Amino acid sequence: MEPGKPFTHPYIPNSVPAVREAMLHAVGAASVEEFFADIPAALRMQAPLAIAAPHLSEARLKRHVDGLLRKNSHCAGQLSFLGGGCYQHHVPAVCDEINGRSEFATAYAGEPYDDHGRFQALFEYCSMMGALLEMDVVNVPVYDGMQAAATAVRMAGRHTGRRRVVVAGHINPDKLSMMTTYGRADLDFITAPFDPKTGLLDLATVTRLLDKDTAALYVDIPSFLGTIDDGAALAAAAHAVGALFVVGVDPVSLGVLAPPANYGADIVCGDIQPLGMHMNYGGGQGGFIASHDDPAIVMQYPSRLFGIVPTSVPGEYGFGDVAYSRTSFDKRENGNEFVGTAAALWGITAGVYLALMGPQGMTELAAGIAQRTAYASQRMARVPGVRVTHAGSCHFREFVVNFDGTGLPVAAINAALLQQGVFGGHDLSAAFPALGQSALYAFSEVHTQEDIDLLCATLEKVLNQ
Amino acid sequence: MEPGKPFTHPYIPNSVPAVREAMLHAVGAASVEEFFADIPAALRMQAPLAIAAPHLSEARLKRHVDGLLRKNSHCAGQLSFLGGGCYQHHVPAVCDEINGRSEFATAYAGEPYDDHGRFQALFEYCSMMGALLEMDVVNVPVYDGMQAAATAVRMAGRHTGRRRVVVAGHINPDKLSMMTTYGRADLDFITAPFDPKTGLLDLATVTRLLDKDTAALYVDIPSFLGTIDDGAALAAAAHAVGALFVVGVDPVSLGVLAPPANYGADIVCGDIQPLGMHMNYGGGQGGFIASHDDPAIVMQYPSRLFGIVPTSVPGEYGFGDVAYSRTSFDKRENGNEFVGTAAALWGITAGVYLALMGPQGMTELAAGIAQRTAYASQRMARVPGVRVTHAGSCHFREFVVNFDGTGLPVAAINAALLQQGVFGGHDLSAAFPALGQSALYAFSEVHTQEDIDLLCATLEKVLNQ
Amino acid sequence: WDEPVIFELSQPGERGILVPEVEPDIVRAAGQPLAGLPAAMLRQRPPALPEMSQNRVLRHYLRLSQETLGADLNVDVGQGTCTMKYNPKINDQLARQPGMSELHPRQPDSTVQGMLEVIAKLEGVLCEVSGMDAVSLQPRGGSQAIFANMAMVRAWHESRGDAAQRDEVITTIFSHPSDAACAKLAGYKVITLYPDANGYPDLAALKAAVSPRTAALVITNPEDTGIFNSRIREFVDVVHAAGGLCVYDQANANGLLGIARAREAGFDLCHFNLHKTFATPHACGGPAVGAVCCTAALAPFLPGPLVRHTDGRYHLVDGAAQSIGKISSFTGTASIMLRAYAWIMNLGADGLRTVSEIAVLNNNYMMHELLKIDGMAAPYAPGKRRIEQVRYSWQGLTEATGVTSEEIGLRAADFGVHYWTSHHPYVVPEPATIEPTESYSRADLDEFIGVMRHIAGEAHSDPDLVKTAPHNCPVHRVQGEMLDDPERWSITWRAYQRKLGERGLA
Amino acid sequence: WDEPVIFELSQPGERGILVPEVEPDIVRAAGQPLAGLPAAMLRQRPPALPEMSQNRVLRHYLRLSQETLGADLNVDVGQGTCTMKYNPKINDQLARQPGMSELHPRQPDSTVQGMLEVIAKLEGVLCEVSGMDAVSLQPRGGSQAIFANMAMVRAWHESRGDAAQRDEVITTIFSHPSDAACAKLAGYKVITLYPDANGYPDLAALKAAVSPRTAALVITNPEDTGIFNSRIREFVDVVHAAGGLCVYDQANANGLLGIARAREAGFDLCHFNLHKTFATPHACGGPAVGAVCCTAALAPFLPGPLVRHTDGRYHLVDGAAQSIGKISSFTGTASIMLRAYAWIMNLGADGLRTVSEIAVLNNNYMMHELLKIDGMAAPYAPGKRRIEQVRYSWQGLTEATGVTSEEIGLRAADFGVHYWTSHHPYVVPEPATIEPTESYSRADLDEFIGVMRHIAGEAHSDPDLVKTAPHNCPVHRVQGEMLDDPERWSITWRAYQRKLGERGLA
Repeated sequence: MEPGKPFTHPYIPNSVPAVREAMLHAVGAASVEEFFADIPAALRMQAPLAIAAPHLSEARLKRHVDGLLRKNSHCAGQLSFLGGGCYQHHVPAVCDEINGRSEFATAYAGEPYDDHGRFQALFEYCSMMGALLEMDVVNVPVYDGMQAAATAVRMAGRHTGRRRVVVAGHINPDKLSMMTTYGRADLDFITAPFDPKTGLLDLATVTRLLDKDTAALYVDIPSFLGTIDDGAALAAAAHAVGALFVVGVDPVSLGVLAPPANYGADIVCGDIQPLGMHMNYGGGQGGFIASHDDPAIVMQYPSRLFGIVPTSVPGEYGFGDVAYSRTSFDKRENGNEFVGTAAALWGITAGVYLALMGPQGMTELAAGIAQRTAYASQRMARVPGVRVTHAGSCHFREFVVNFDGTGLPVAAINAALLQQGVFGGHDLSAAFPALGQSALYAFSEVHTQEDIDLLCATLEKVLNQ
Repeated sequence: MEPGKPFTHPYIPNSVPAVREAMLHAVGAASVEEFFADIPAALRMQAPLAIAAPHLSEARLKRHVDGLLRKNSHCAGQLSFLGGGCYQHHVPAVCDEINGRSEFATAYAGEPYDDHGRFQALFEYCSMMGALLEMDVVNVPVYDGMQAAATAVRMAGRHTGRRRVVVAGHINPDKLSMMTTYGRADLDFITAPFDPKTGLLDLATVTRLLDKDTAALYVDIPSFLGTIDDGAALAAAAHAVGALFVVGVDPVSLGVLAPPANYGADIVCGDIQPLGMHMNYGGGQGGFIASHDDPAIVMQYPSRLFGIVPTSVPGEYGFGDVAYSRTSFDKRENGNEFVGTAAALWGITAGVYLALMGPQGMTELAAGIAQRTAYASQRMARVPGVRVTHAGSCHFREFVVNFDGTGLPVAAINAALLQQGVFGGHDLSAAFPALGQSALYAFSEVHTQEDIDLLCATLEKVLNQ
Repeated sequence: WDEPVIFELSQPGERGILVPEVEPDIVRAAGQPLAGLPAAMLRQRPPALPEMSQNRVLRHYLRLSQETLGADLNVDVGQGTCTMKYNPKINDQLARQPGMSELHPRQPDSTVQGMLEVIAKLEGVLCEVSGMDAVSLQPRGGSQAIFANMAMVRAWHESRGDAAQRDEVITTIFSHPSDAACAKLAGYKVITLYPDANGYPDLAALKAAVSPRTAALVITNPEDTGIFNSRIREFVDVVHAAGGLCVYDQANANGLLGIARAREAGFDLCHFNLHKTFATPHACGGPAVGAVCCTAALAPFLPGPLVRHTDGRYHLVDGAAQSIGKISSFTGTASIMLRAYAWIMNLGADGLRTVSEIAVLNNNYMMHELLKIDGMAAPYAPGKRRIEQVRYSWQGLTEATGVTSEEIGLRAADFGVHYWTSHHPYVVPEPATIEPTESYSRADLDEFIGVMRHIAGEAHSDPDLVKTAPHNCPVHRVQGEMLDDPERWSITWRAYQRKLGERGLA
Repeated sequence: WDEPVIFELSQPGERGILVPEVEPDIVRAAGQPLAGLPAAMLRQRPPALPEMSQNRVLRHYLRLSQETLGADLNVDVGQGTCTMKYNPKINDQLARQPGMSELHPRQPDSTVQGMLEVIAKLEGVLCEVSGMDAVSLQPRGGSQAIFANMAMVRAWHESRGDAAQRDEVITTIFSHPSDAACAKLAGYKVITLYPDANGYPDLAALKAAVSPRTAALVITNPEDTGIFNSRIREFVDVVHAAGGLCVYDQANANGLLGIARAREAGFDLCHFNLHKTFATPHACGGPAVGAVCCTAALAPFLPGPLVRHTDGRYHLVDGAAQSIGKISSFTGTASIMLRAYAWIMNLGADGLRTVSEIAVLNNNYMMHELLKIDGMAAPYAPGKRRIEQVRYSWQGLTEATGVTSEEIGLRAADFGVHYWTSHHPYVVPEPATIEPTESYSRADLDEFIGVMRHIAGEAHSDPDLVKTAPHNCPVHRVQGEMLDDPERWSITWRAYQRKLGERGLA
């Protein structure tokens, strides 16, 4: 700051020169320099920060940022079939209304008294997830579904005292990378390949990989490729060696698919982004972990768990942290993993979403997506040169489309689709070279029949060019 | 509704068939038909309403309406110089935040206890307008500035017991139409022409039109054409015949222009749209009326007036309706005019705006607009064929630009500008034929120098085509 | 919160927001742009507005919002006649997008085709709902729509040359005060009919009042009693026979969507409040839209501009030659029209009819339960069903306990619900007007009924508790007498400061 | 409000929102799309979610929001270490536009040039603020950033082949618990240093702890005491000399913007919490962003993807060959990055420095006034100024009155402010951590000081009043012992219902 040139800003009340001077006087300081007296000269910045000139007025700031955002095109303006871990759904206006409330947006770490509403809203979120998952324990959200998976297998490791984790080969490769980075100090990761014809795991192979040192079998159901394995068989295989069966699940699928608890999952995890969060270029993710109310498992959670309890007034409900001593907040490195600011507002929002949808809404939503997926699969298979890779398997929401028959790489096809205002499916050719030139196409209730038909017509058009 | 086909909707809880039946049973009715028993068959609709098929899901509804709105282009995406009663300003995010609060958006007619916050917010709005206007009495908003003007002259009529109203010829012609429709049962309207050279009223002419039957002289300062009359002289002329001097004012101008009370206005009115309201295709208007604390004038207001009062707890403030007996709510046709739902939320918003801006903000805003207006006037005058009509007079925010020298009608020029993404000034040729092919150009703090230069360059370009 | 008046929060020098800088070239070129004005036209001292940081402004208004009982926050069935229904958030979200909010009303028609389409289609729906032939959405509230109707009545009679003779408008005491007030404003003498013994507008009184001086009848049906006037067609016919027009105030239309219309009853004009029947937010009292609907015969008198659809494009055109002229700025409150359009398009014909059926079911359920409370009655038409609301009377309770309806209302505030008596004059003694609409569940209605029963019980057991209410609100009983005393009323903070200084108030 | 748990509001059949219909052609073509699955993979009964109308869902959550004390609503200086500052509404408004909210993270780079530009420029600012050479914004919170830093430390030592030998990380007790926890998670043994008599991390203890086994030092400065460690460079040099890396936890950076940086102190890695220093909303605890900053030497280890700017276009590229891999989904929490970018672009270099200057002024003013209260002390470094926060001790008050710091916190809630003691373990007896930031006016600070003074007075005059608090909150003292009892804890409503049935809870 230029000496003698005061900078008064709406966000900094006491930057008013007279106030600043009066406060300095009150504390007996000649200038703010005094407060920094402990910082040696060698550690001080020698020049002002070299950053871009600011837009001091809100009007110009808005114009600047709006100009940047106008350089983006987005899925509300284009037709998008991208998925692979982040999904376009209709976000109910009430979800936006609630997570936009000043109170929720700016609360943080208050007590169950001053922040009673925050505790209740998060407890209710956990409870509704529990209803969807048919499990008794659900945590306050972690960062995203990947973190949830990484923590879930660490929980299994602690619970079993074993190091080996067998991971299904058709999970998101990024998730495997993240789980490995996160867990490898204490866990060894082994991948179980999937059958390229069906897109499903081979039970015999999985069984072979499981052994008495195995802490967990980790599977996503539906898989990253949209296929749906036989959970009960996998659960039996895991349990046969004393390993936990950990399932990553798309919560939207649970309107039609069985909750993993019903086919034997011990820990269930996933991402709540589809439950009322805008995609936000990946900013809408949030992770959940769930289990039965087995104290030995509960004590492995690193996350906050909120419980409902009576208060000193009969009939009144209060809330609080369950088994706080598990956490790093309480025990530092001797707690489980760590806990910090993650994605609580998305938890509240997912609660709003589930309350709006109710049982009927979740059932209709999932059933409709399954129908659209099947319809799209049939339609796309009819486009010349295009093949649905695992056409013989059931899919939810996503399936792999192979373009080898067109002689064109996915990149070229997607570029051509983009020119027609369509975001084609996620290009799998780098991460899954065995699948050839393939892309992952995703569908949801935002897509009308007309949209799907338009996709196919556009594909035909660009492939004919 | 088809018999037997229940319609269950999220907005209608008791449309759930089982609940509906249970409630019918509780009140001893066989069907809802019983409740309509008093409506004779001849008055009943014989067929279902013939309206478009609905979009029952929120997702499809949003898509439908978004599609309609995409058919519009708007001033945040285009460069606009439109004014004439509705102005593009930066709307502070806090204004949107507050008027978007559920509590304010959905409150209505509660008492000063359950709706204490609403009363306080509106009292504060009135108080801040009072500070801006330097007047002690300001009403809860009426519909718009036109309504405020129409009521202001009716107040003058009641106060003086006279019928004649002399109206400046350079007000918005729509305003004159509205005032006449509204007032003509009890008032006669006479127009005072303005000097085509200066865009100002001629004092001698005005004086000649004022007589002992004149209730009010009504003038907009600044005028619809952006010019600024000598208020003190006009006030003296009106007062000389015992008429009230009623001034319509752009509240933004009061950062640099004197509050009309200071030059003798008895009643001041105007539109609060520029104080934090989005334009909303004209949906952001709201009217204010202000006066000194003269009980004889106060008793002429038809609107609600909120007052601050002590409560039964020492030091506590409460609020309530001042002199409620003035109103049609209390006295039906024997109250003043009428009162009803108008634009209260915009009043609260204008209060937020004034509180954010403060004295310094309002001064800087108005000074900057005056500077931009002067700069634009100089720049546009240099475009070949273009003339600034009242270049010799001072302007605030707006001025008249004449295109006679180009040989082109304004309509053609504006069409050409539109093709370049510019909304040209409001075409005055129909409403003010004496001004020739002229347009009213408006400027505000949203315009950068670059914008104004771009306007002039674009004008030159399209005039050369 | 014990939130001060905003001026008390001022700290000189603080800023709430910064204004864009003026570029040096502009400053240089502009010089002193207003130096040509008389000195008296320039502001001498900055306005005495509060000076606050943005954080403090926000906190102030957020706290005030929490001290406001919006319909979203409570079972808002106690503001009868107001039709407090659920205002879907999706409609607000749609209307707050720049494609709506950043439209200037003078934009070329070609750039607002979507907006004009919304207006045109909404007009079409209102034609169908009313059975009328033409609609203007220009009025910015129900009362302005009533005034527009009266101005059209006046213009109609002027066009026929008998305006001078027809100088009377007839209305009823249970119609909205604005019906009478607007007639007066348009230059008419107002004749007010009172109900007959059964609560209906008195047909005999109407026949006695009608004459060649009758310009129009302005009437609500059902009136604020909630009783449908079965003989409405006779009322209309009597007035038509005398050469008058009939204007239907449809503020109470929420029970009649798809069931009964203005057309079948023979009306010439009617109006709807979009913020009542069509679910736009009440917004503390506006912005709003009043829809004016009329027969083809009256259409030439509608205010301009009008939306027209030709050659696949929408256009705004001026009002017809006989138009009453402007009734408000531009085309009215467009953002409210968009919300109402969205609401209708979410419900469709089945939905609108269900709205009315359930609103009426809820009302009759509410009446059935409330009448079980000792001391409460529903005057007139005993045993009859009501349409969408009921005007009750606590006369019995007041006689037994001394507790008045107004006091019950202040006590109801302690339980977090609104409660409204009725417009003055209180024709029904100790009135209360309850309108449950379709938006509340049976559990919600039972909660409100429970509050009423509880307060009635308190009136018997501890009347002082009720008479000294509120006890659980942001503020306590105000010293209301100051509000009617010119020496002490204070309509702005500056007036308060002055009077405080002069007269040592408070 | 006395708002029930949401399941208690369920009414079978009610709907909160409708889902788009599936077109008949699709229904026909799809048939039973999941019929090929084993029966056990299909859901047998719908989830036991509440069934509610939209109005009731909204009302429920609005009421819960009003029962939550957001920073916007109070003088939120009592949550020390959390850096509760003003989160400008404009930034939320900008981030809630579809150009941000409707971006899919797998969109082609060409369609997200604006977003990538924001990320790249924000990275640039953080480089400048820290003096580091490279930044990743992928972590979704401060703790995840700390873990990323530890993973980079691990990868660095692995790349040099001495990972097996270097298995210890040194931190201090006044650093965030996640510093210790993340080191452990990455496989390290954690050595914790305690403060010396003056409150500084003990240099002698560090020297004793450092060895060839040292992988890294993880340290905060100023620590949660608010005392700046002048000898930080010596700490860094000692560790570097032993071959370890130095990681700077900059959660407490709010007093140092433009004043002191990680570079000058010699650190290899550091991180910032955008929701603290860069004013993004805390959001009840996320979403958030933790920024990882490092020197050029560490840059090859950053997680992917990375933003690159070539030929005037922005691109995402995979992490380098030595990258630690993914740390979270996609590129992280982009909408939070946009808010932080907007905040910085509104303030500029002068503004950021003023933020820190005023945050520090406010803190020293607060300390000056709070220390006038009998029973409150600021342990360590007597007479010294603090940077952005202070860890106080009420030990004196507790000894005199028996009232503990925790009880003071519950009583503070009655006055509508937050109050935080500190992380466990309580090294400072009866701790309280206050951080005023730059966002509060002198009047605000005085208000908070007044609350503290008032409660201290109550502790003397009426200790039971404080010890039984809260008295003025939505709920009363909970029966906390149930939360640690596996037989009775209930983490979901279904668990509660089951245990209620089995064990008759409550």
